[in-house]
Amino acid sequence: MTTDYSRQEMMAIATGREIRDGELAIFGVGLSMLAGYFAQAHHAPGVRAMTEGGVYGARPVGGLPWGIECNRLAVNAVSFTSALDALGCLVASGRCDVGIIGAAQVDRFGNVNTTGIWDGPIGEIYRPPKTRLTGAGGANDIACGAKRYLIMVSHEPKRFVDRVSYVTSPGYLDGGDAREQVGLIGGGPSAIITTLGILRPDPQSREFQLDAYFPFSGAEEILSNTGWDLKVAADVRVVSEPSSEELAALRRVDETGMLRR
Amino acid sequence: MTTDYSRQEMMAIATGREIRDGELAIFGVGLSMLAGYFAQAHHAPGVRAMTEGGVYGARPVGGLPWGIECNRLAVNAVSFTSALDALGCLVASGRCDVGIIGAAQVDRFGNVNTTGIWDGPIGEIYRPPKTRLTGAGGANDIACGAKRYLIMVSHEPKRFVDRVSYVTSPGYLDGGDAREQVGLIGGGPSAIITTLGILRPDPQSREFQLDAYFPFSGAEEILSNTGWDLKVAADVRVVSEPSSEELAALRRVDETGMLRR
Amino acid sequence: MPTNKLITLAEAVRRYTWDGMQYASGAALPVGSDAIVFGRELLRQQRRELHAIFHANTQQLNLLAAAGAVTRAECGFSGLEGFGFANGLRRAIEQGRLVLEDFSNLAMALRLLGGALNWPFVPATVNIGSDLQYRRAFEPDVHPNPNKIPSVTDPFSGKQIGAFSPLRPDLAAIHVTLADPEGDAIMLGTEWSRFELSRAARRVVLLADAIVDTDCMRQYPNLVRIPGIVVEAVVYWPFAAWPQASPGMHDVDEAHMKAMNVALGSDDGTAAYIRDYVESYADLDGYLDLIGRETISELSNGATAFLLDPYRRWLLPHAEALALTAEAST
Amino acid sequence: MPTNKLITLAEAVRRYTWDGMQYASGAALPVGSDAIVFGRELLRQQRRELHAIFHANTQQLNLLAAAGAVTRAECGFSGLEGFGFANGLRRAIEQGRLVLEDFSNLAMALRLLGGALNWPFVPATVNIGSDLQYRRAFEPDVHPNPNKIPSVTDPFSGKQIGAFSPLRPDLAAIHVTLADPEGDAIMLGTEWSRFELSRAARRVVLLADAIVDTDCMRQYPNLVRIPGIVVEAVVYWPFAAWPQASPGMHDVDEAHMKAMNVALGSDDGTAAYIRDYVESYADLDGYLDLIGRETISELSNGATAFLLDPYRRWLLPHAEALALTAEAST
Repeated sequence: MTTDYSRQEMMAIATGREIRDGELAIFGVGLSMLAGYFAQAHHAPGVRAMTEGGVYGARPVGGLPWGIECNRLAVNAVSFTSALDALGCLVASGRCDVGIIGAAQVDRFGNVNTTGIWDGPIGEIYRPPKTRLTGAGGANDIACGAKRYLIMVSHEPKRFVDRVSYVTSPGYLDGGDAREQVGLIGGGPSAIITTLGILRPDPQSREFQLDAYFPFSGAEEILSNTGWDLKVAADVRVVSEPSSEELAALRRVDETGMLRR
Repeated sequence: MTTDYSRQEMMAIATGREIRDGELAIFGVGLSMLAGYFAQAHHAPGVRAMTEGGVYGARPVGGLPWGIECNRLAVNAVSFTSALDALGCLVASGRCDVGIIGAAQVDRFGNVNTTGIWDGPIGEIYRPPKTRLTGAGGANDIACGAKRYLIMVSHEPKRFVDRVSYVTSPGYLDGGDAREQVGLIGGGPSAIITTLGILRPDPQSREFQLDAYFPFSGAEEILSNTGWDLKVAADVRVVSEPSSEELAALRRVDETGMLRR
Repeated sequence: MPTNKLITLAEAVRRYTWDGMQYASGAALPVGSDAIVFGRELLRQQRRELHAIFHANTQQLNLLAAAGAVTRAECGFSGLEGFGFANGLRRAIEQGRLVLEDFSNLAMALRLLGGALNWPFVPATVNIGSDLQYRRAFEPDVHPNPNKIPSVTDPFSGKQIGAFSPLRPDLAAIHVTLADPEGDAIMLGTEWSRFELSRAARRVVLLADAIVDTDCMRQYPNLVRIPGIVVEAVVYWPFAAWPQASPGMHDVDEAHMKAMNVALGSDDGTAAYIRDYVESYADLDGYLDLIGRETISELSNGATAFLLDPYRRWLLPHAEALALTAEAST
Repeated sequence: MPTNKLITLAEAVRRYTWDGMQYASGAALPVGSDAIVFGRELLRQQRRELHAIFHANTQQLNLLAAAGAVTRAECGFSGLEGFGFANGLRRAIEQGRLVLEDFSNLAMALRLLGGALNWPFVPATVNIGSDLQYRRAFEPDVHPNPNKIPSVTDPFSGKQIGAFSPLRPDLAAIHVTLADPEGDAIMLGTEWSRFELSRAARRVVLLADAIVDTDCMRQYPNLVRIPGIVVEAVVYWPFAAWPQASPGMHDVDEAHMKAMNVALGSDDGTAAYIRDYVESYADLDGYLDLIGRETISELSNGATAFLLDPYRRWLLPHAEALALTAEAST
């Protein structure tokens, strides 16, 4: 046991623990890639990782890639195809087991906004956001098609809102069977993993509730950092601390120390 | 001038004359390829030739290819892609200028049958043909999408029928604007080039009529070898004989003498 | 983590095929790359009632049809290109033993693309207006048939086009030139629709002319159009496409192409062909003996052999590829 | 018959672009292969009111947006990946100078595929149910918007999915690693959507890091994913993707990526950037001087340089590529 780890590292390790050996997985750049390659380095050596550009079999070299077409990934890939292949044939098709996406805002049904921040609701007439963000990228495709996906997000009140102002990547939409109603193939978000704990959806209502908190946090801190009346699971538990093997594996992947800043 | 040429050679040269320099053209195996590469060798050096397998920039070597994936074509291609690319992106899209297809049966509206020969009409219930042929291949895609296409066929009564029993590749269907009505993108067959002459469609009715006969044939021979009441164009003409340059070019392409058998 | 997916041909057929399945191969052309030897093994193991999905007919489908192993088939081209009509297939159709559903070559590629993308339908701007749309062999009593290529309304223009049904075959046996033990594969020559098929099929088995070290794939990742993550198993089998050609590896065996098609033109000939060229060999080396070492040498020295040159340094020797196969099978 | 399609960058922009056109590039990723120098030349020739089609944002779109040359844009990802938000693009959007229509990355690839195939619409199983479907920046007063990704009924199941509008941009400027004078091209690294774009665009101009002899293409025809028959012109321009990376050729210029994005974060910075990095060079050699010969050497010696090794023997020397360009321009 060690207590010498950052909140970001706990989040990455908790995310990585959700990934099982042998799964077909899609990672984006940054935190998502760190969590994914941590899982591969630690407990899921047979994870079949790809990027949305159709980069297969690569492991980052020389530091965290700047992007999915970065030479740090191109250097040891076994196959390069295309976005249509990776996001279409392997993700939107429903074939990919697990994806990891980030969020600027997330709401009680796991809907994600990465498009923009408006001063209040957008209203009936679409208008430019006060702060423009990065848009959907491949996250919408992962959210629509992957068998399940994980949302990684820093736990702050401004990010955890009752209803996102713009649904960039669909979670459970209005809850219940709303996803199925619009015809989405994928299973939806299976967990929101934050800097404070883990939220999981109620199987019926699909509303996210507090499933577990980290050793350094607690239900109270989490509730006060969540912008809706977050329910706490009856069997809420504490997540086990990173093992020294886990931390060592993560830090080999995070060689530039991005998660310790 | 020379008279030492076969009917098949005249047909191939007449077909090749329809192809203009710089055109994007698709050739099948056999006669179609001979006619196309003759055009390239003679008057259309800049013809951009492809096969339906996505073989680009190749010229046959060592004899007529056995198929479009034959090594006789693979040997000097500059690009190999796929059927989806060649038949889809370049032909069905409406981008290809000209294609050449063959026919077992062709009718007055230029519809082609290469699927089977039945003993009479098929009837309401589909049943196996008496003689099964090669099916549509890429010919239907060329017939649907190419800006125009040429039909090469041996001029015999059993092949020139009032109505083909099975429309494998659409000509002008029932004539008039029937093609446009079903939503086809390509322009339809611009000529039927036979061992006896050339038929072209009437611009309104789209019924094929005799446009020209070869030096060794005549309207009478053609009419008696056509299974419908073929109209003769008012300005029916005789096709000029192959020039010695044409014949030389064709025979360089047809190095195994397929057309002289 | 490297996985060795090499298994024997017999094991691949045992493990991944069953009577009545939708079996795809022939994502190639009648003269080119096809996993023909997989079809021979299907006959050796007496698989029946296959529903064959072949983008274009090949000598494999011709043989399976002649042998009576296929009862339903879908393909775009049913001949043998320069080698004429496919006698085995045509006889099976004419005699009503095999029902062939006709599409065009583009239609088959699009249906595989639709399967790969898991679309409910694929827009069709070809095959419409012809009897490919109106006649449905699998539902012969409905004419004009509205179910094979039904109409769909374009929501932008309000106009109608057609809709193809996507294909999701149970298994695809795909011929590739080079594969590594993890299933990363390089095809030389046109892909035809092998890329789309490798994503559309529920399972993929590769038949590779040669096994290479994975360093070859790292040198040429853009050539690896089939990555191992979509591949179940790899079978090492030189001349798997014989008598057809494998660009870069060997030319078409013209004499055998013709003789095989003549044989498949009769029941007796088919029986003799199966006896002599399907059941007669015990293993890969026996198969190569059957083709003839001299023929192999001649066909391998064709004009396209230069296409293989860049990869020769990574080719695993015959014995090593066999040893890896044995290792993975234990 | 070999055709020399090499022309100068200035000539390519003069000949194939105009104010108000639909201009596509960026069929690449924010860190990778993009024809960024083509965007610089668009600014040098003062093109305006562009409708930009970028699969993903790149520093090219970031620059064009900051400079006010783009009034409408469609893309799937509008950031710079590890380099953060795209300051030029975001400011233009926030200030209402540029209207951005949002799609996902797959949607953009599919819309290009639909354009390539000339389909009236493309089936959409992504982007449905989210505000990507319901909010349409080009038609802001209709909500929920039924025209951006309208519903279409699957004729097989009767269920509804979405429909994307295909893209047919007037021009695509596509970055490739290697091209021959006829326009046959090899890309190293992910294609992203450059294959689809090369078929969807009405005209294609290639920006090639290096020019190779056509024998290179004959050795590696499976790598030539863009054949010359779909290409209008070829521009020889090493480091055309700078400061982004070109796998095999050079790494990303991290310092310039950051400095450029900082500059595009303000009007003054943008003006200075245009003065210093857009208008300051007279020709290719001046451009390379601007990047800095030492920087070029460092970036070229990256870990992926081995990916270029198989093709080095066919690379035409700098002077020869320039001479061919001059020859074709006369």
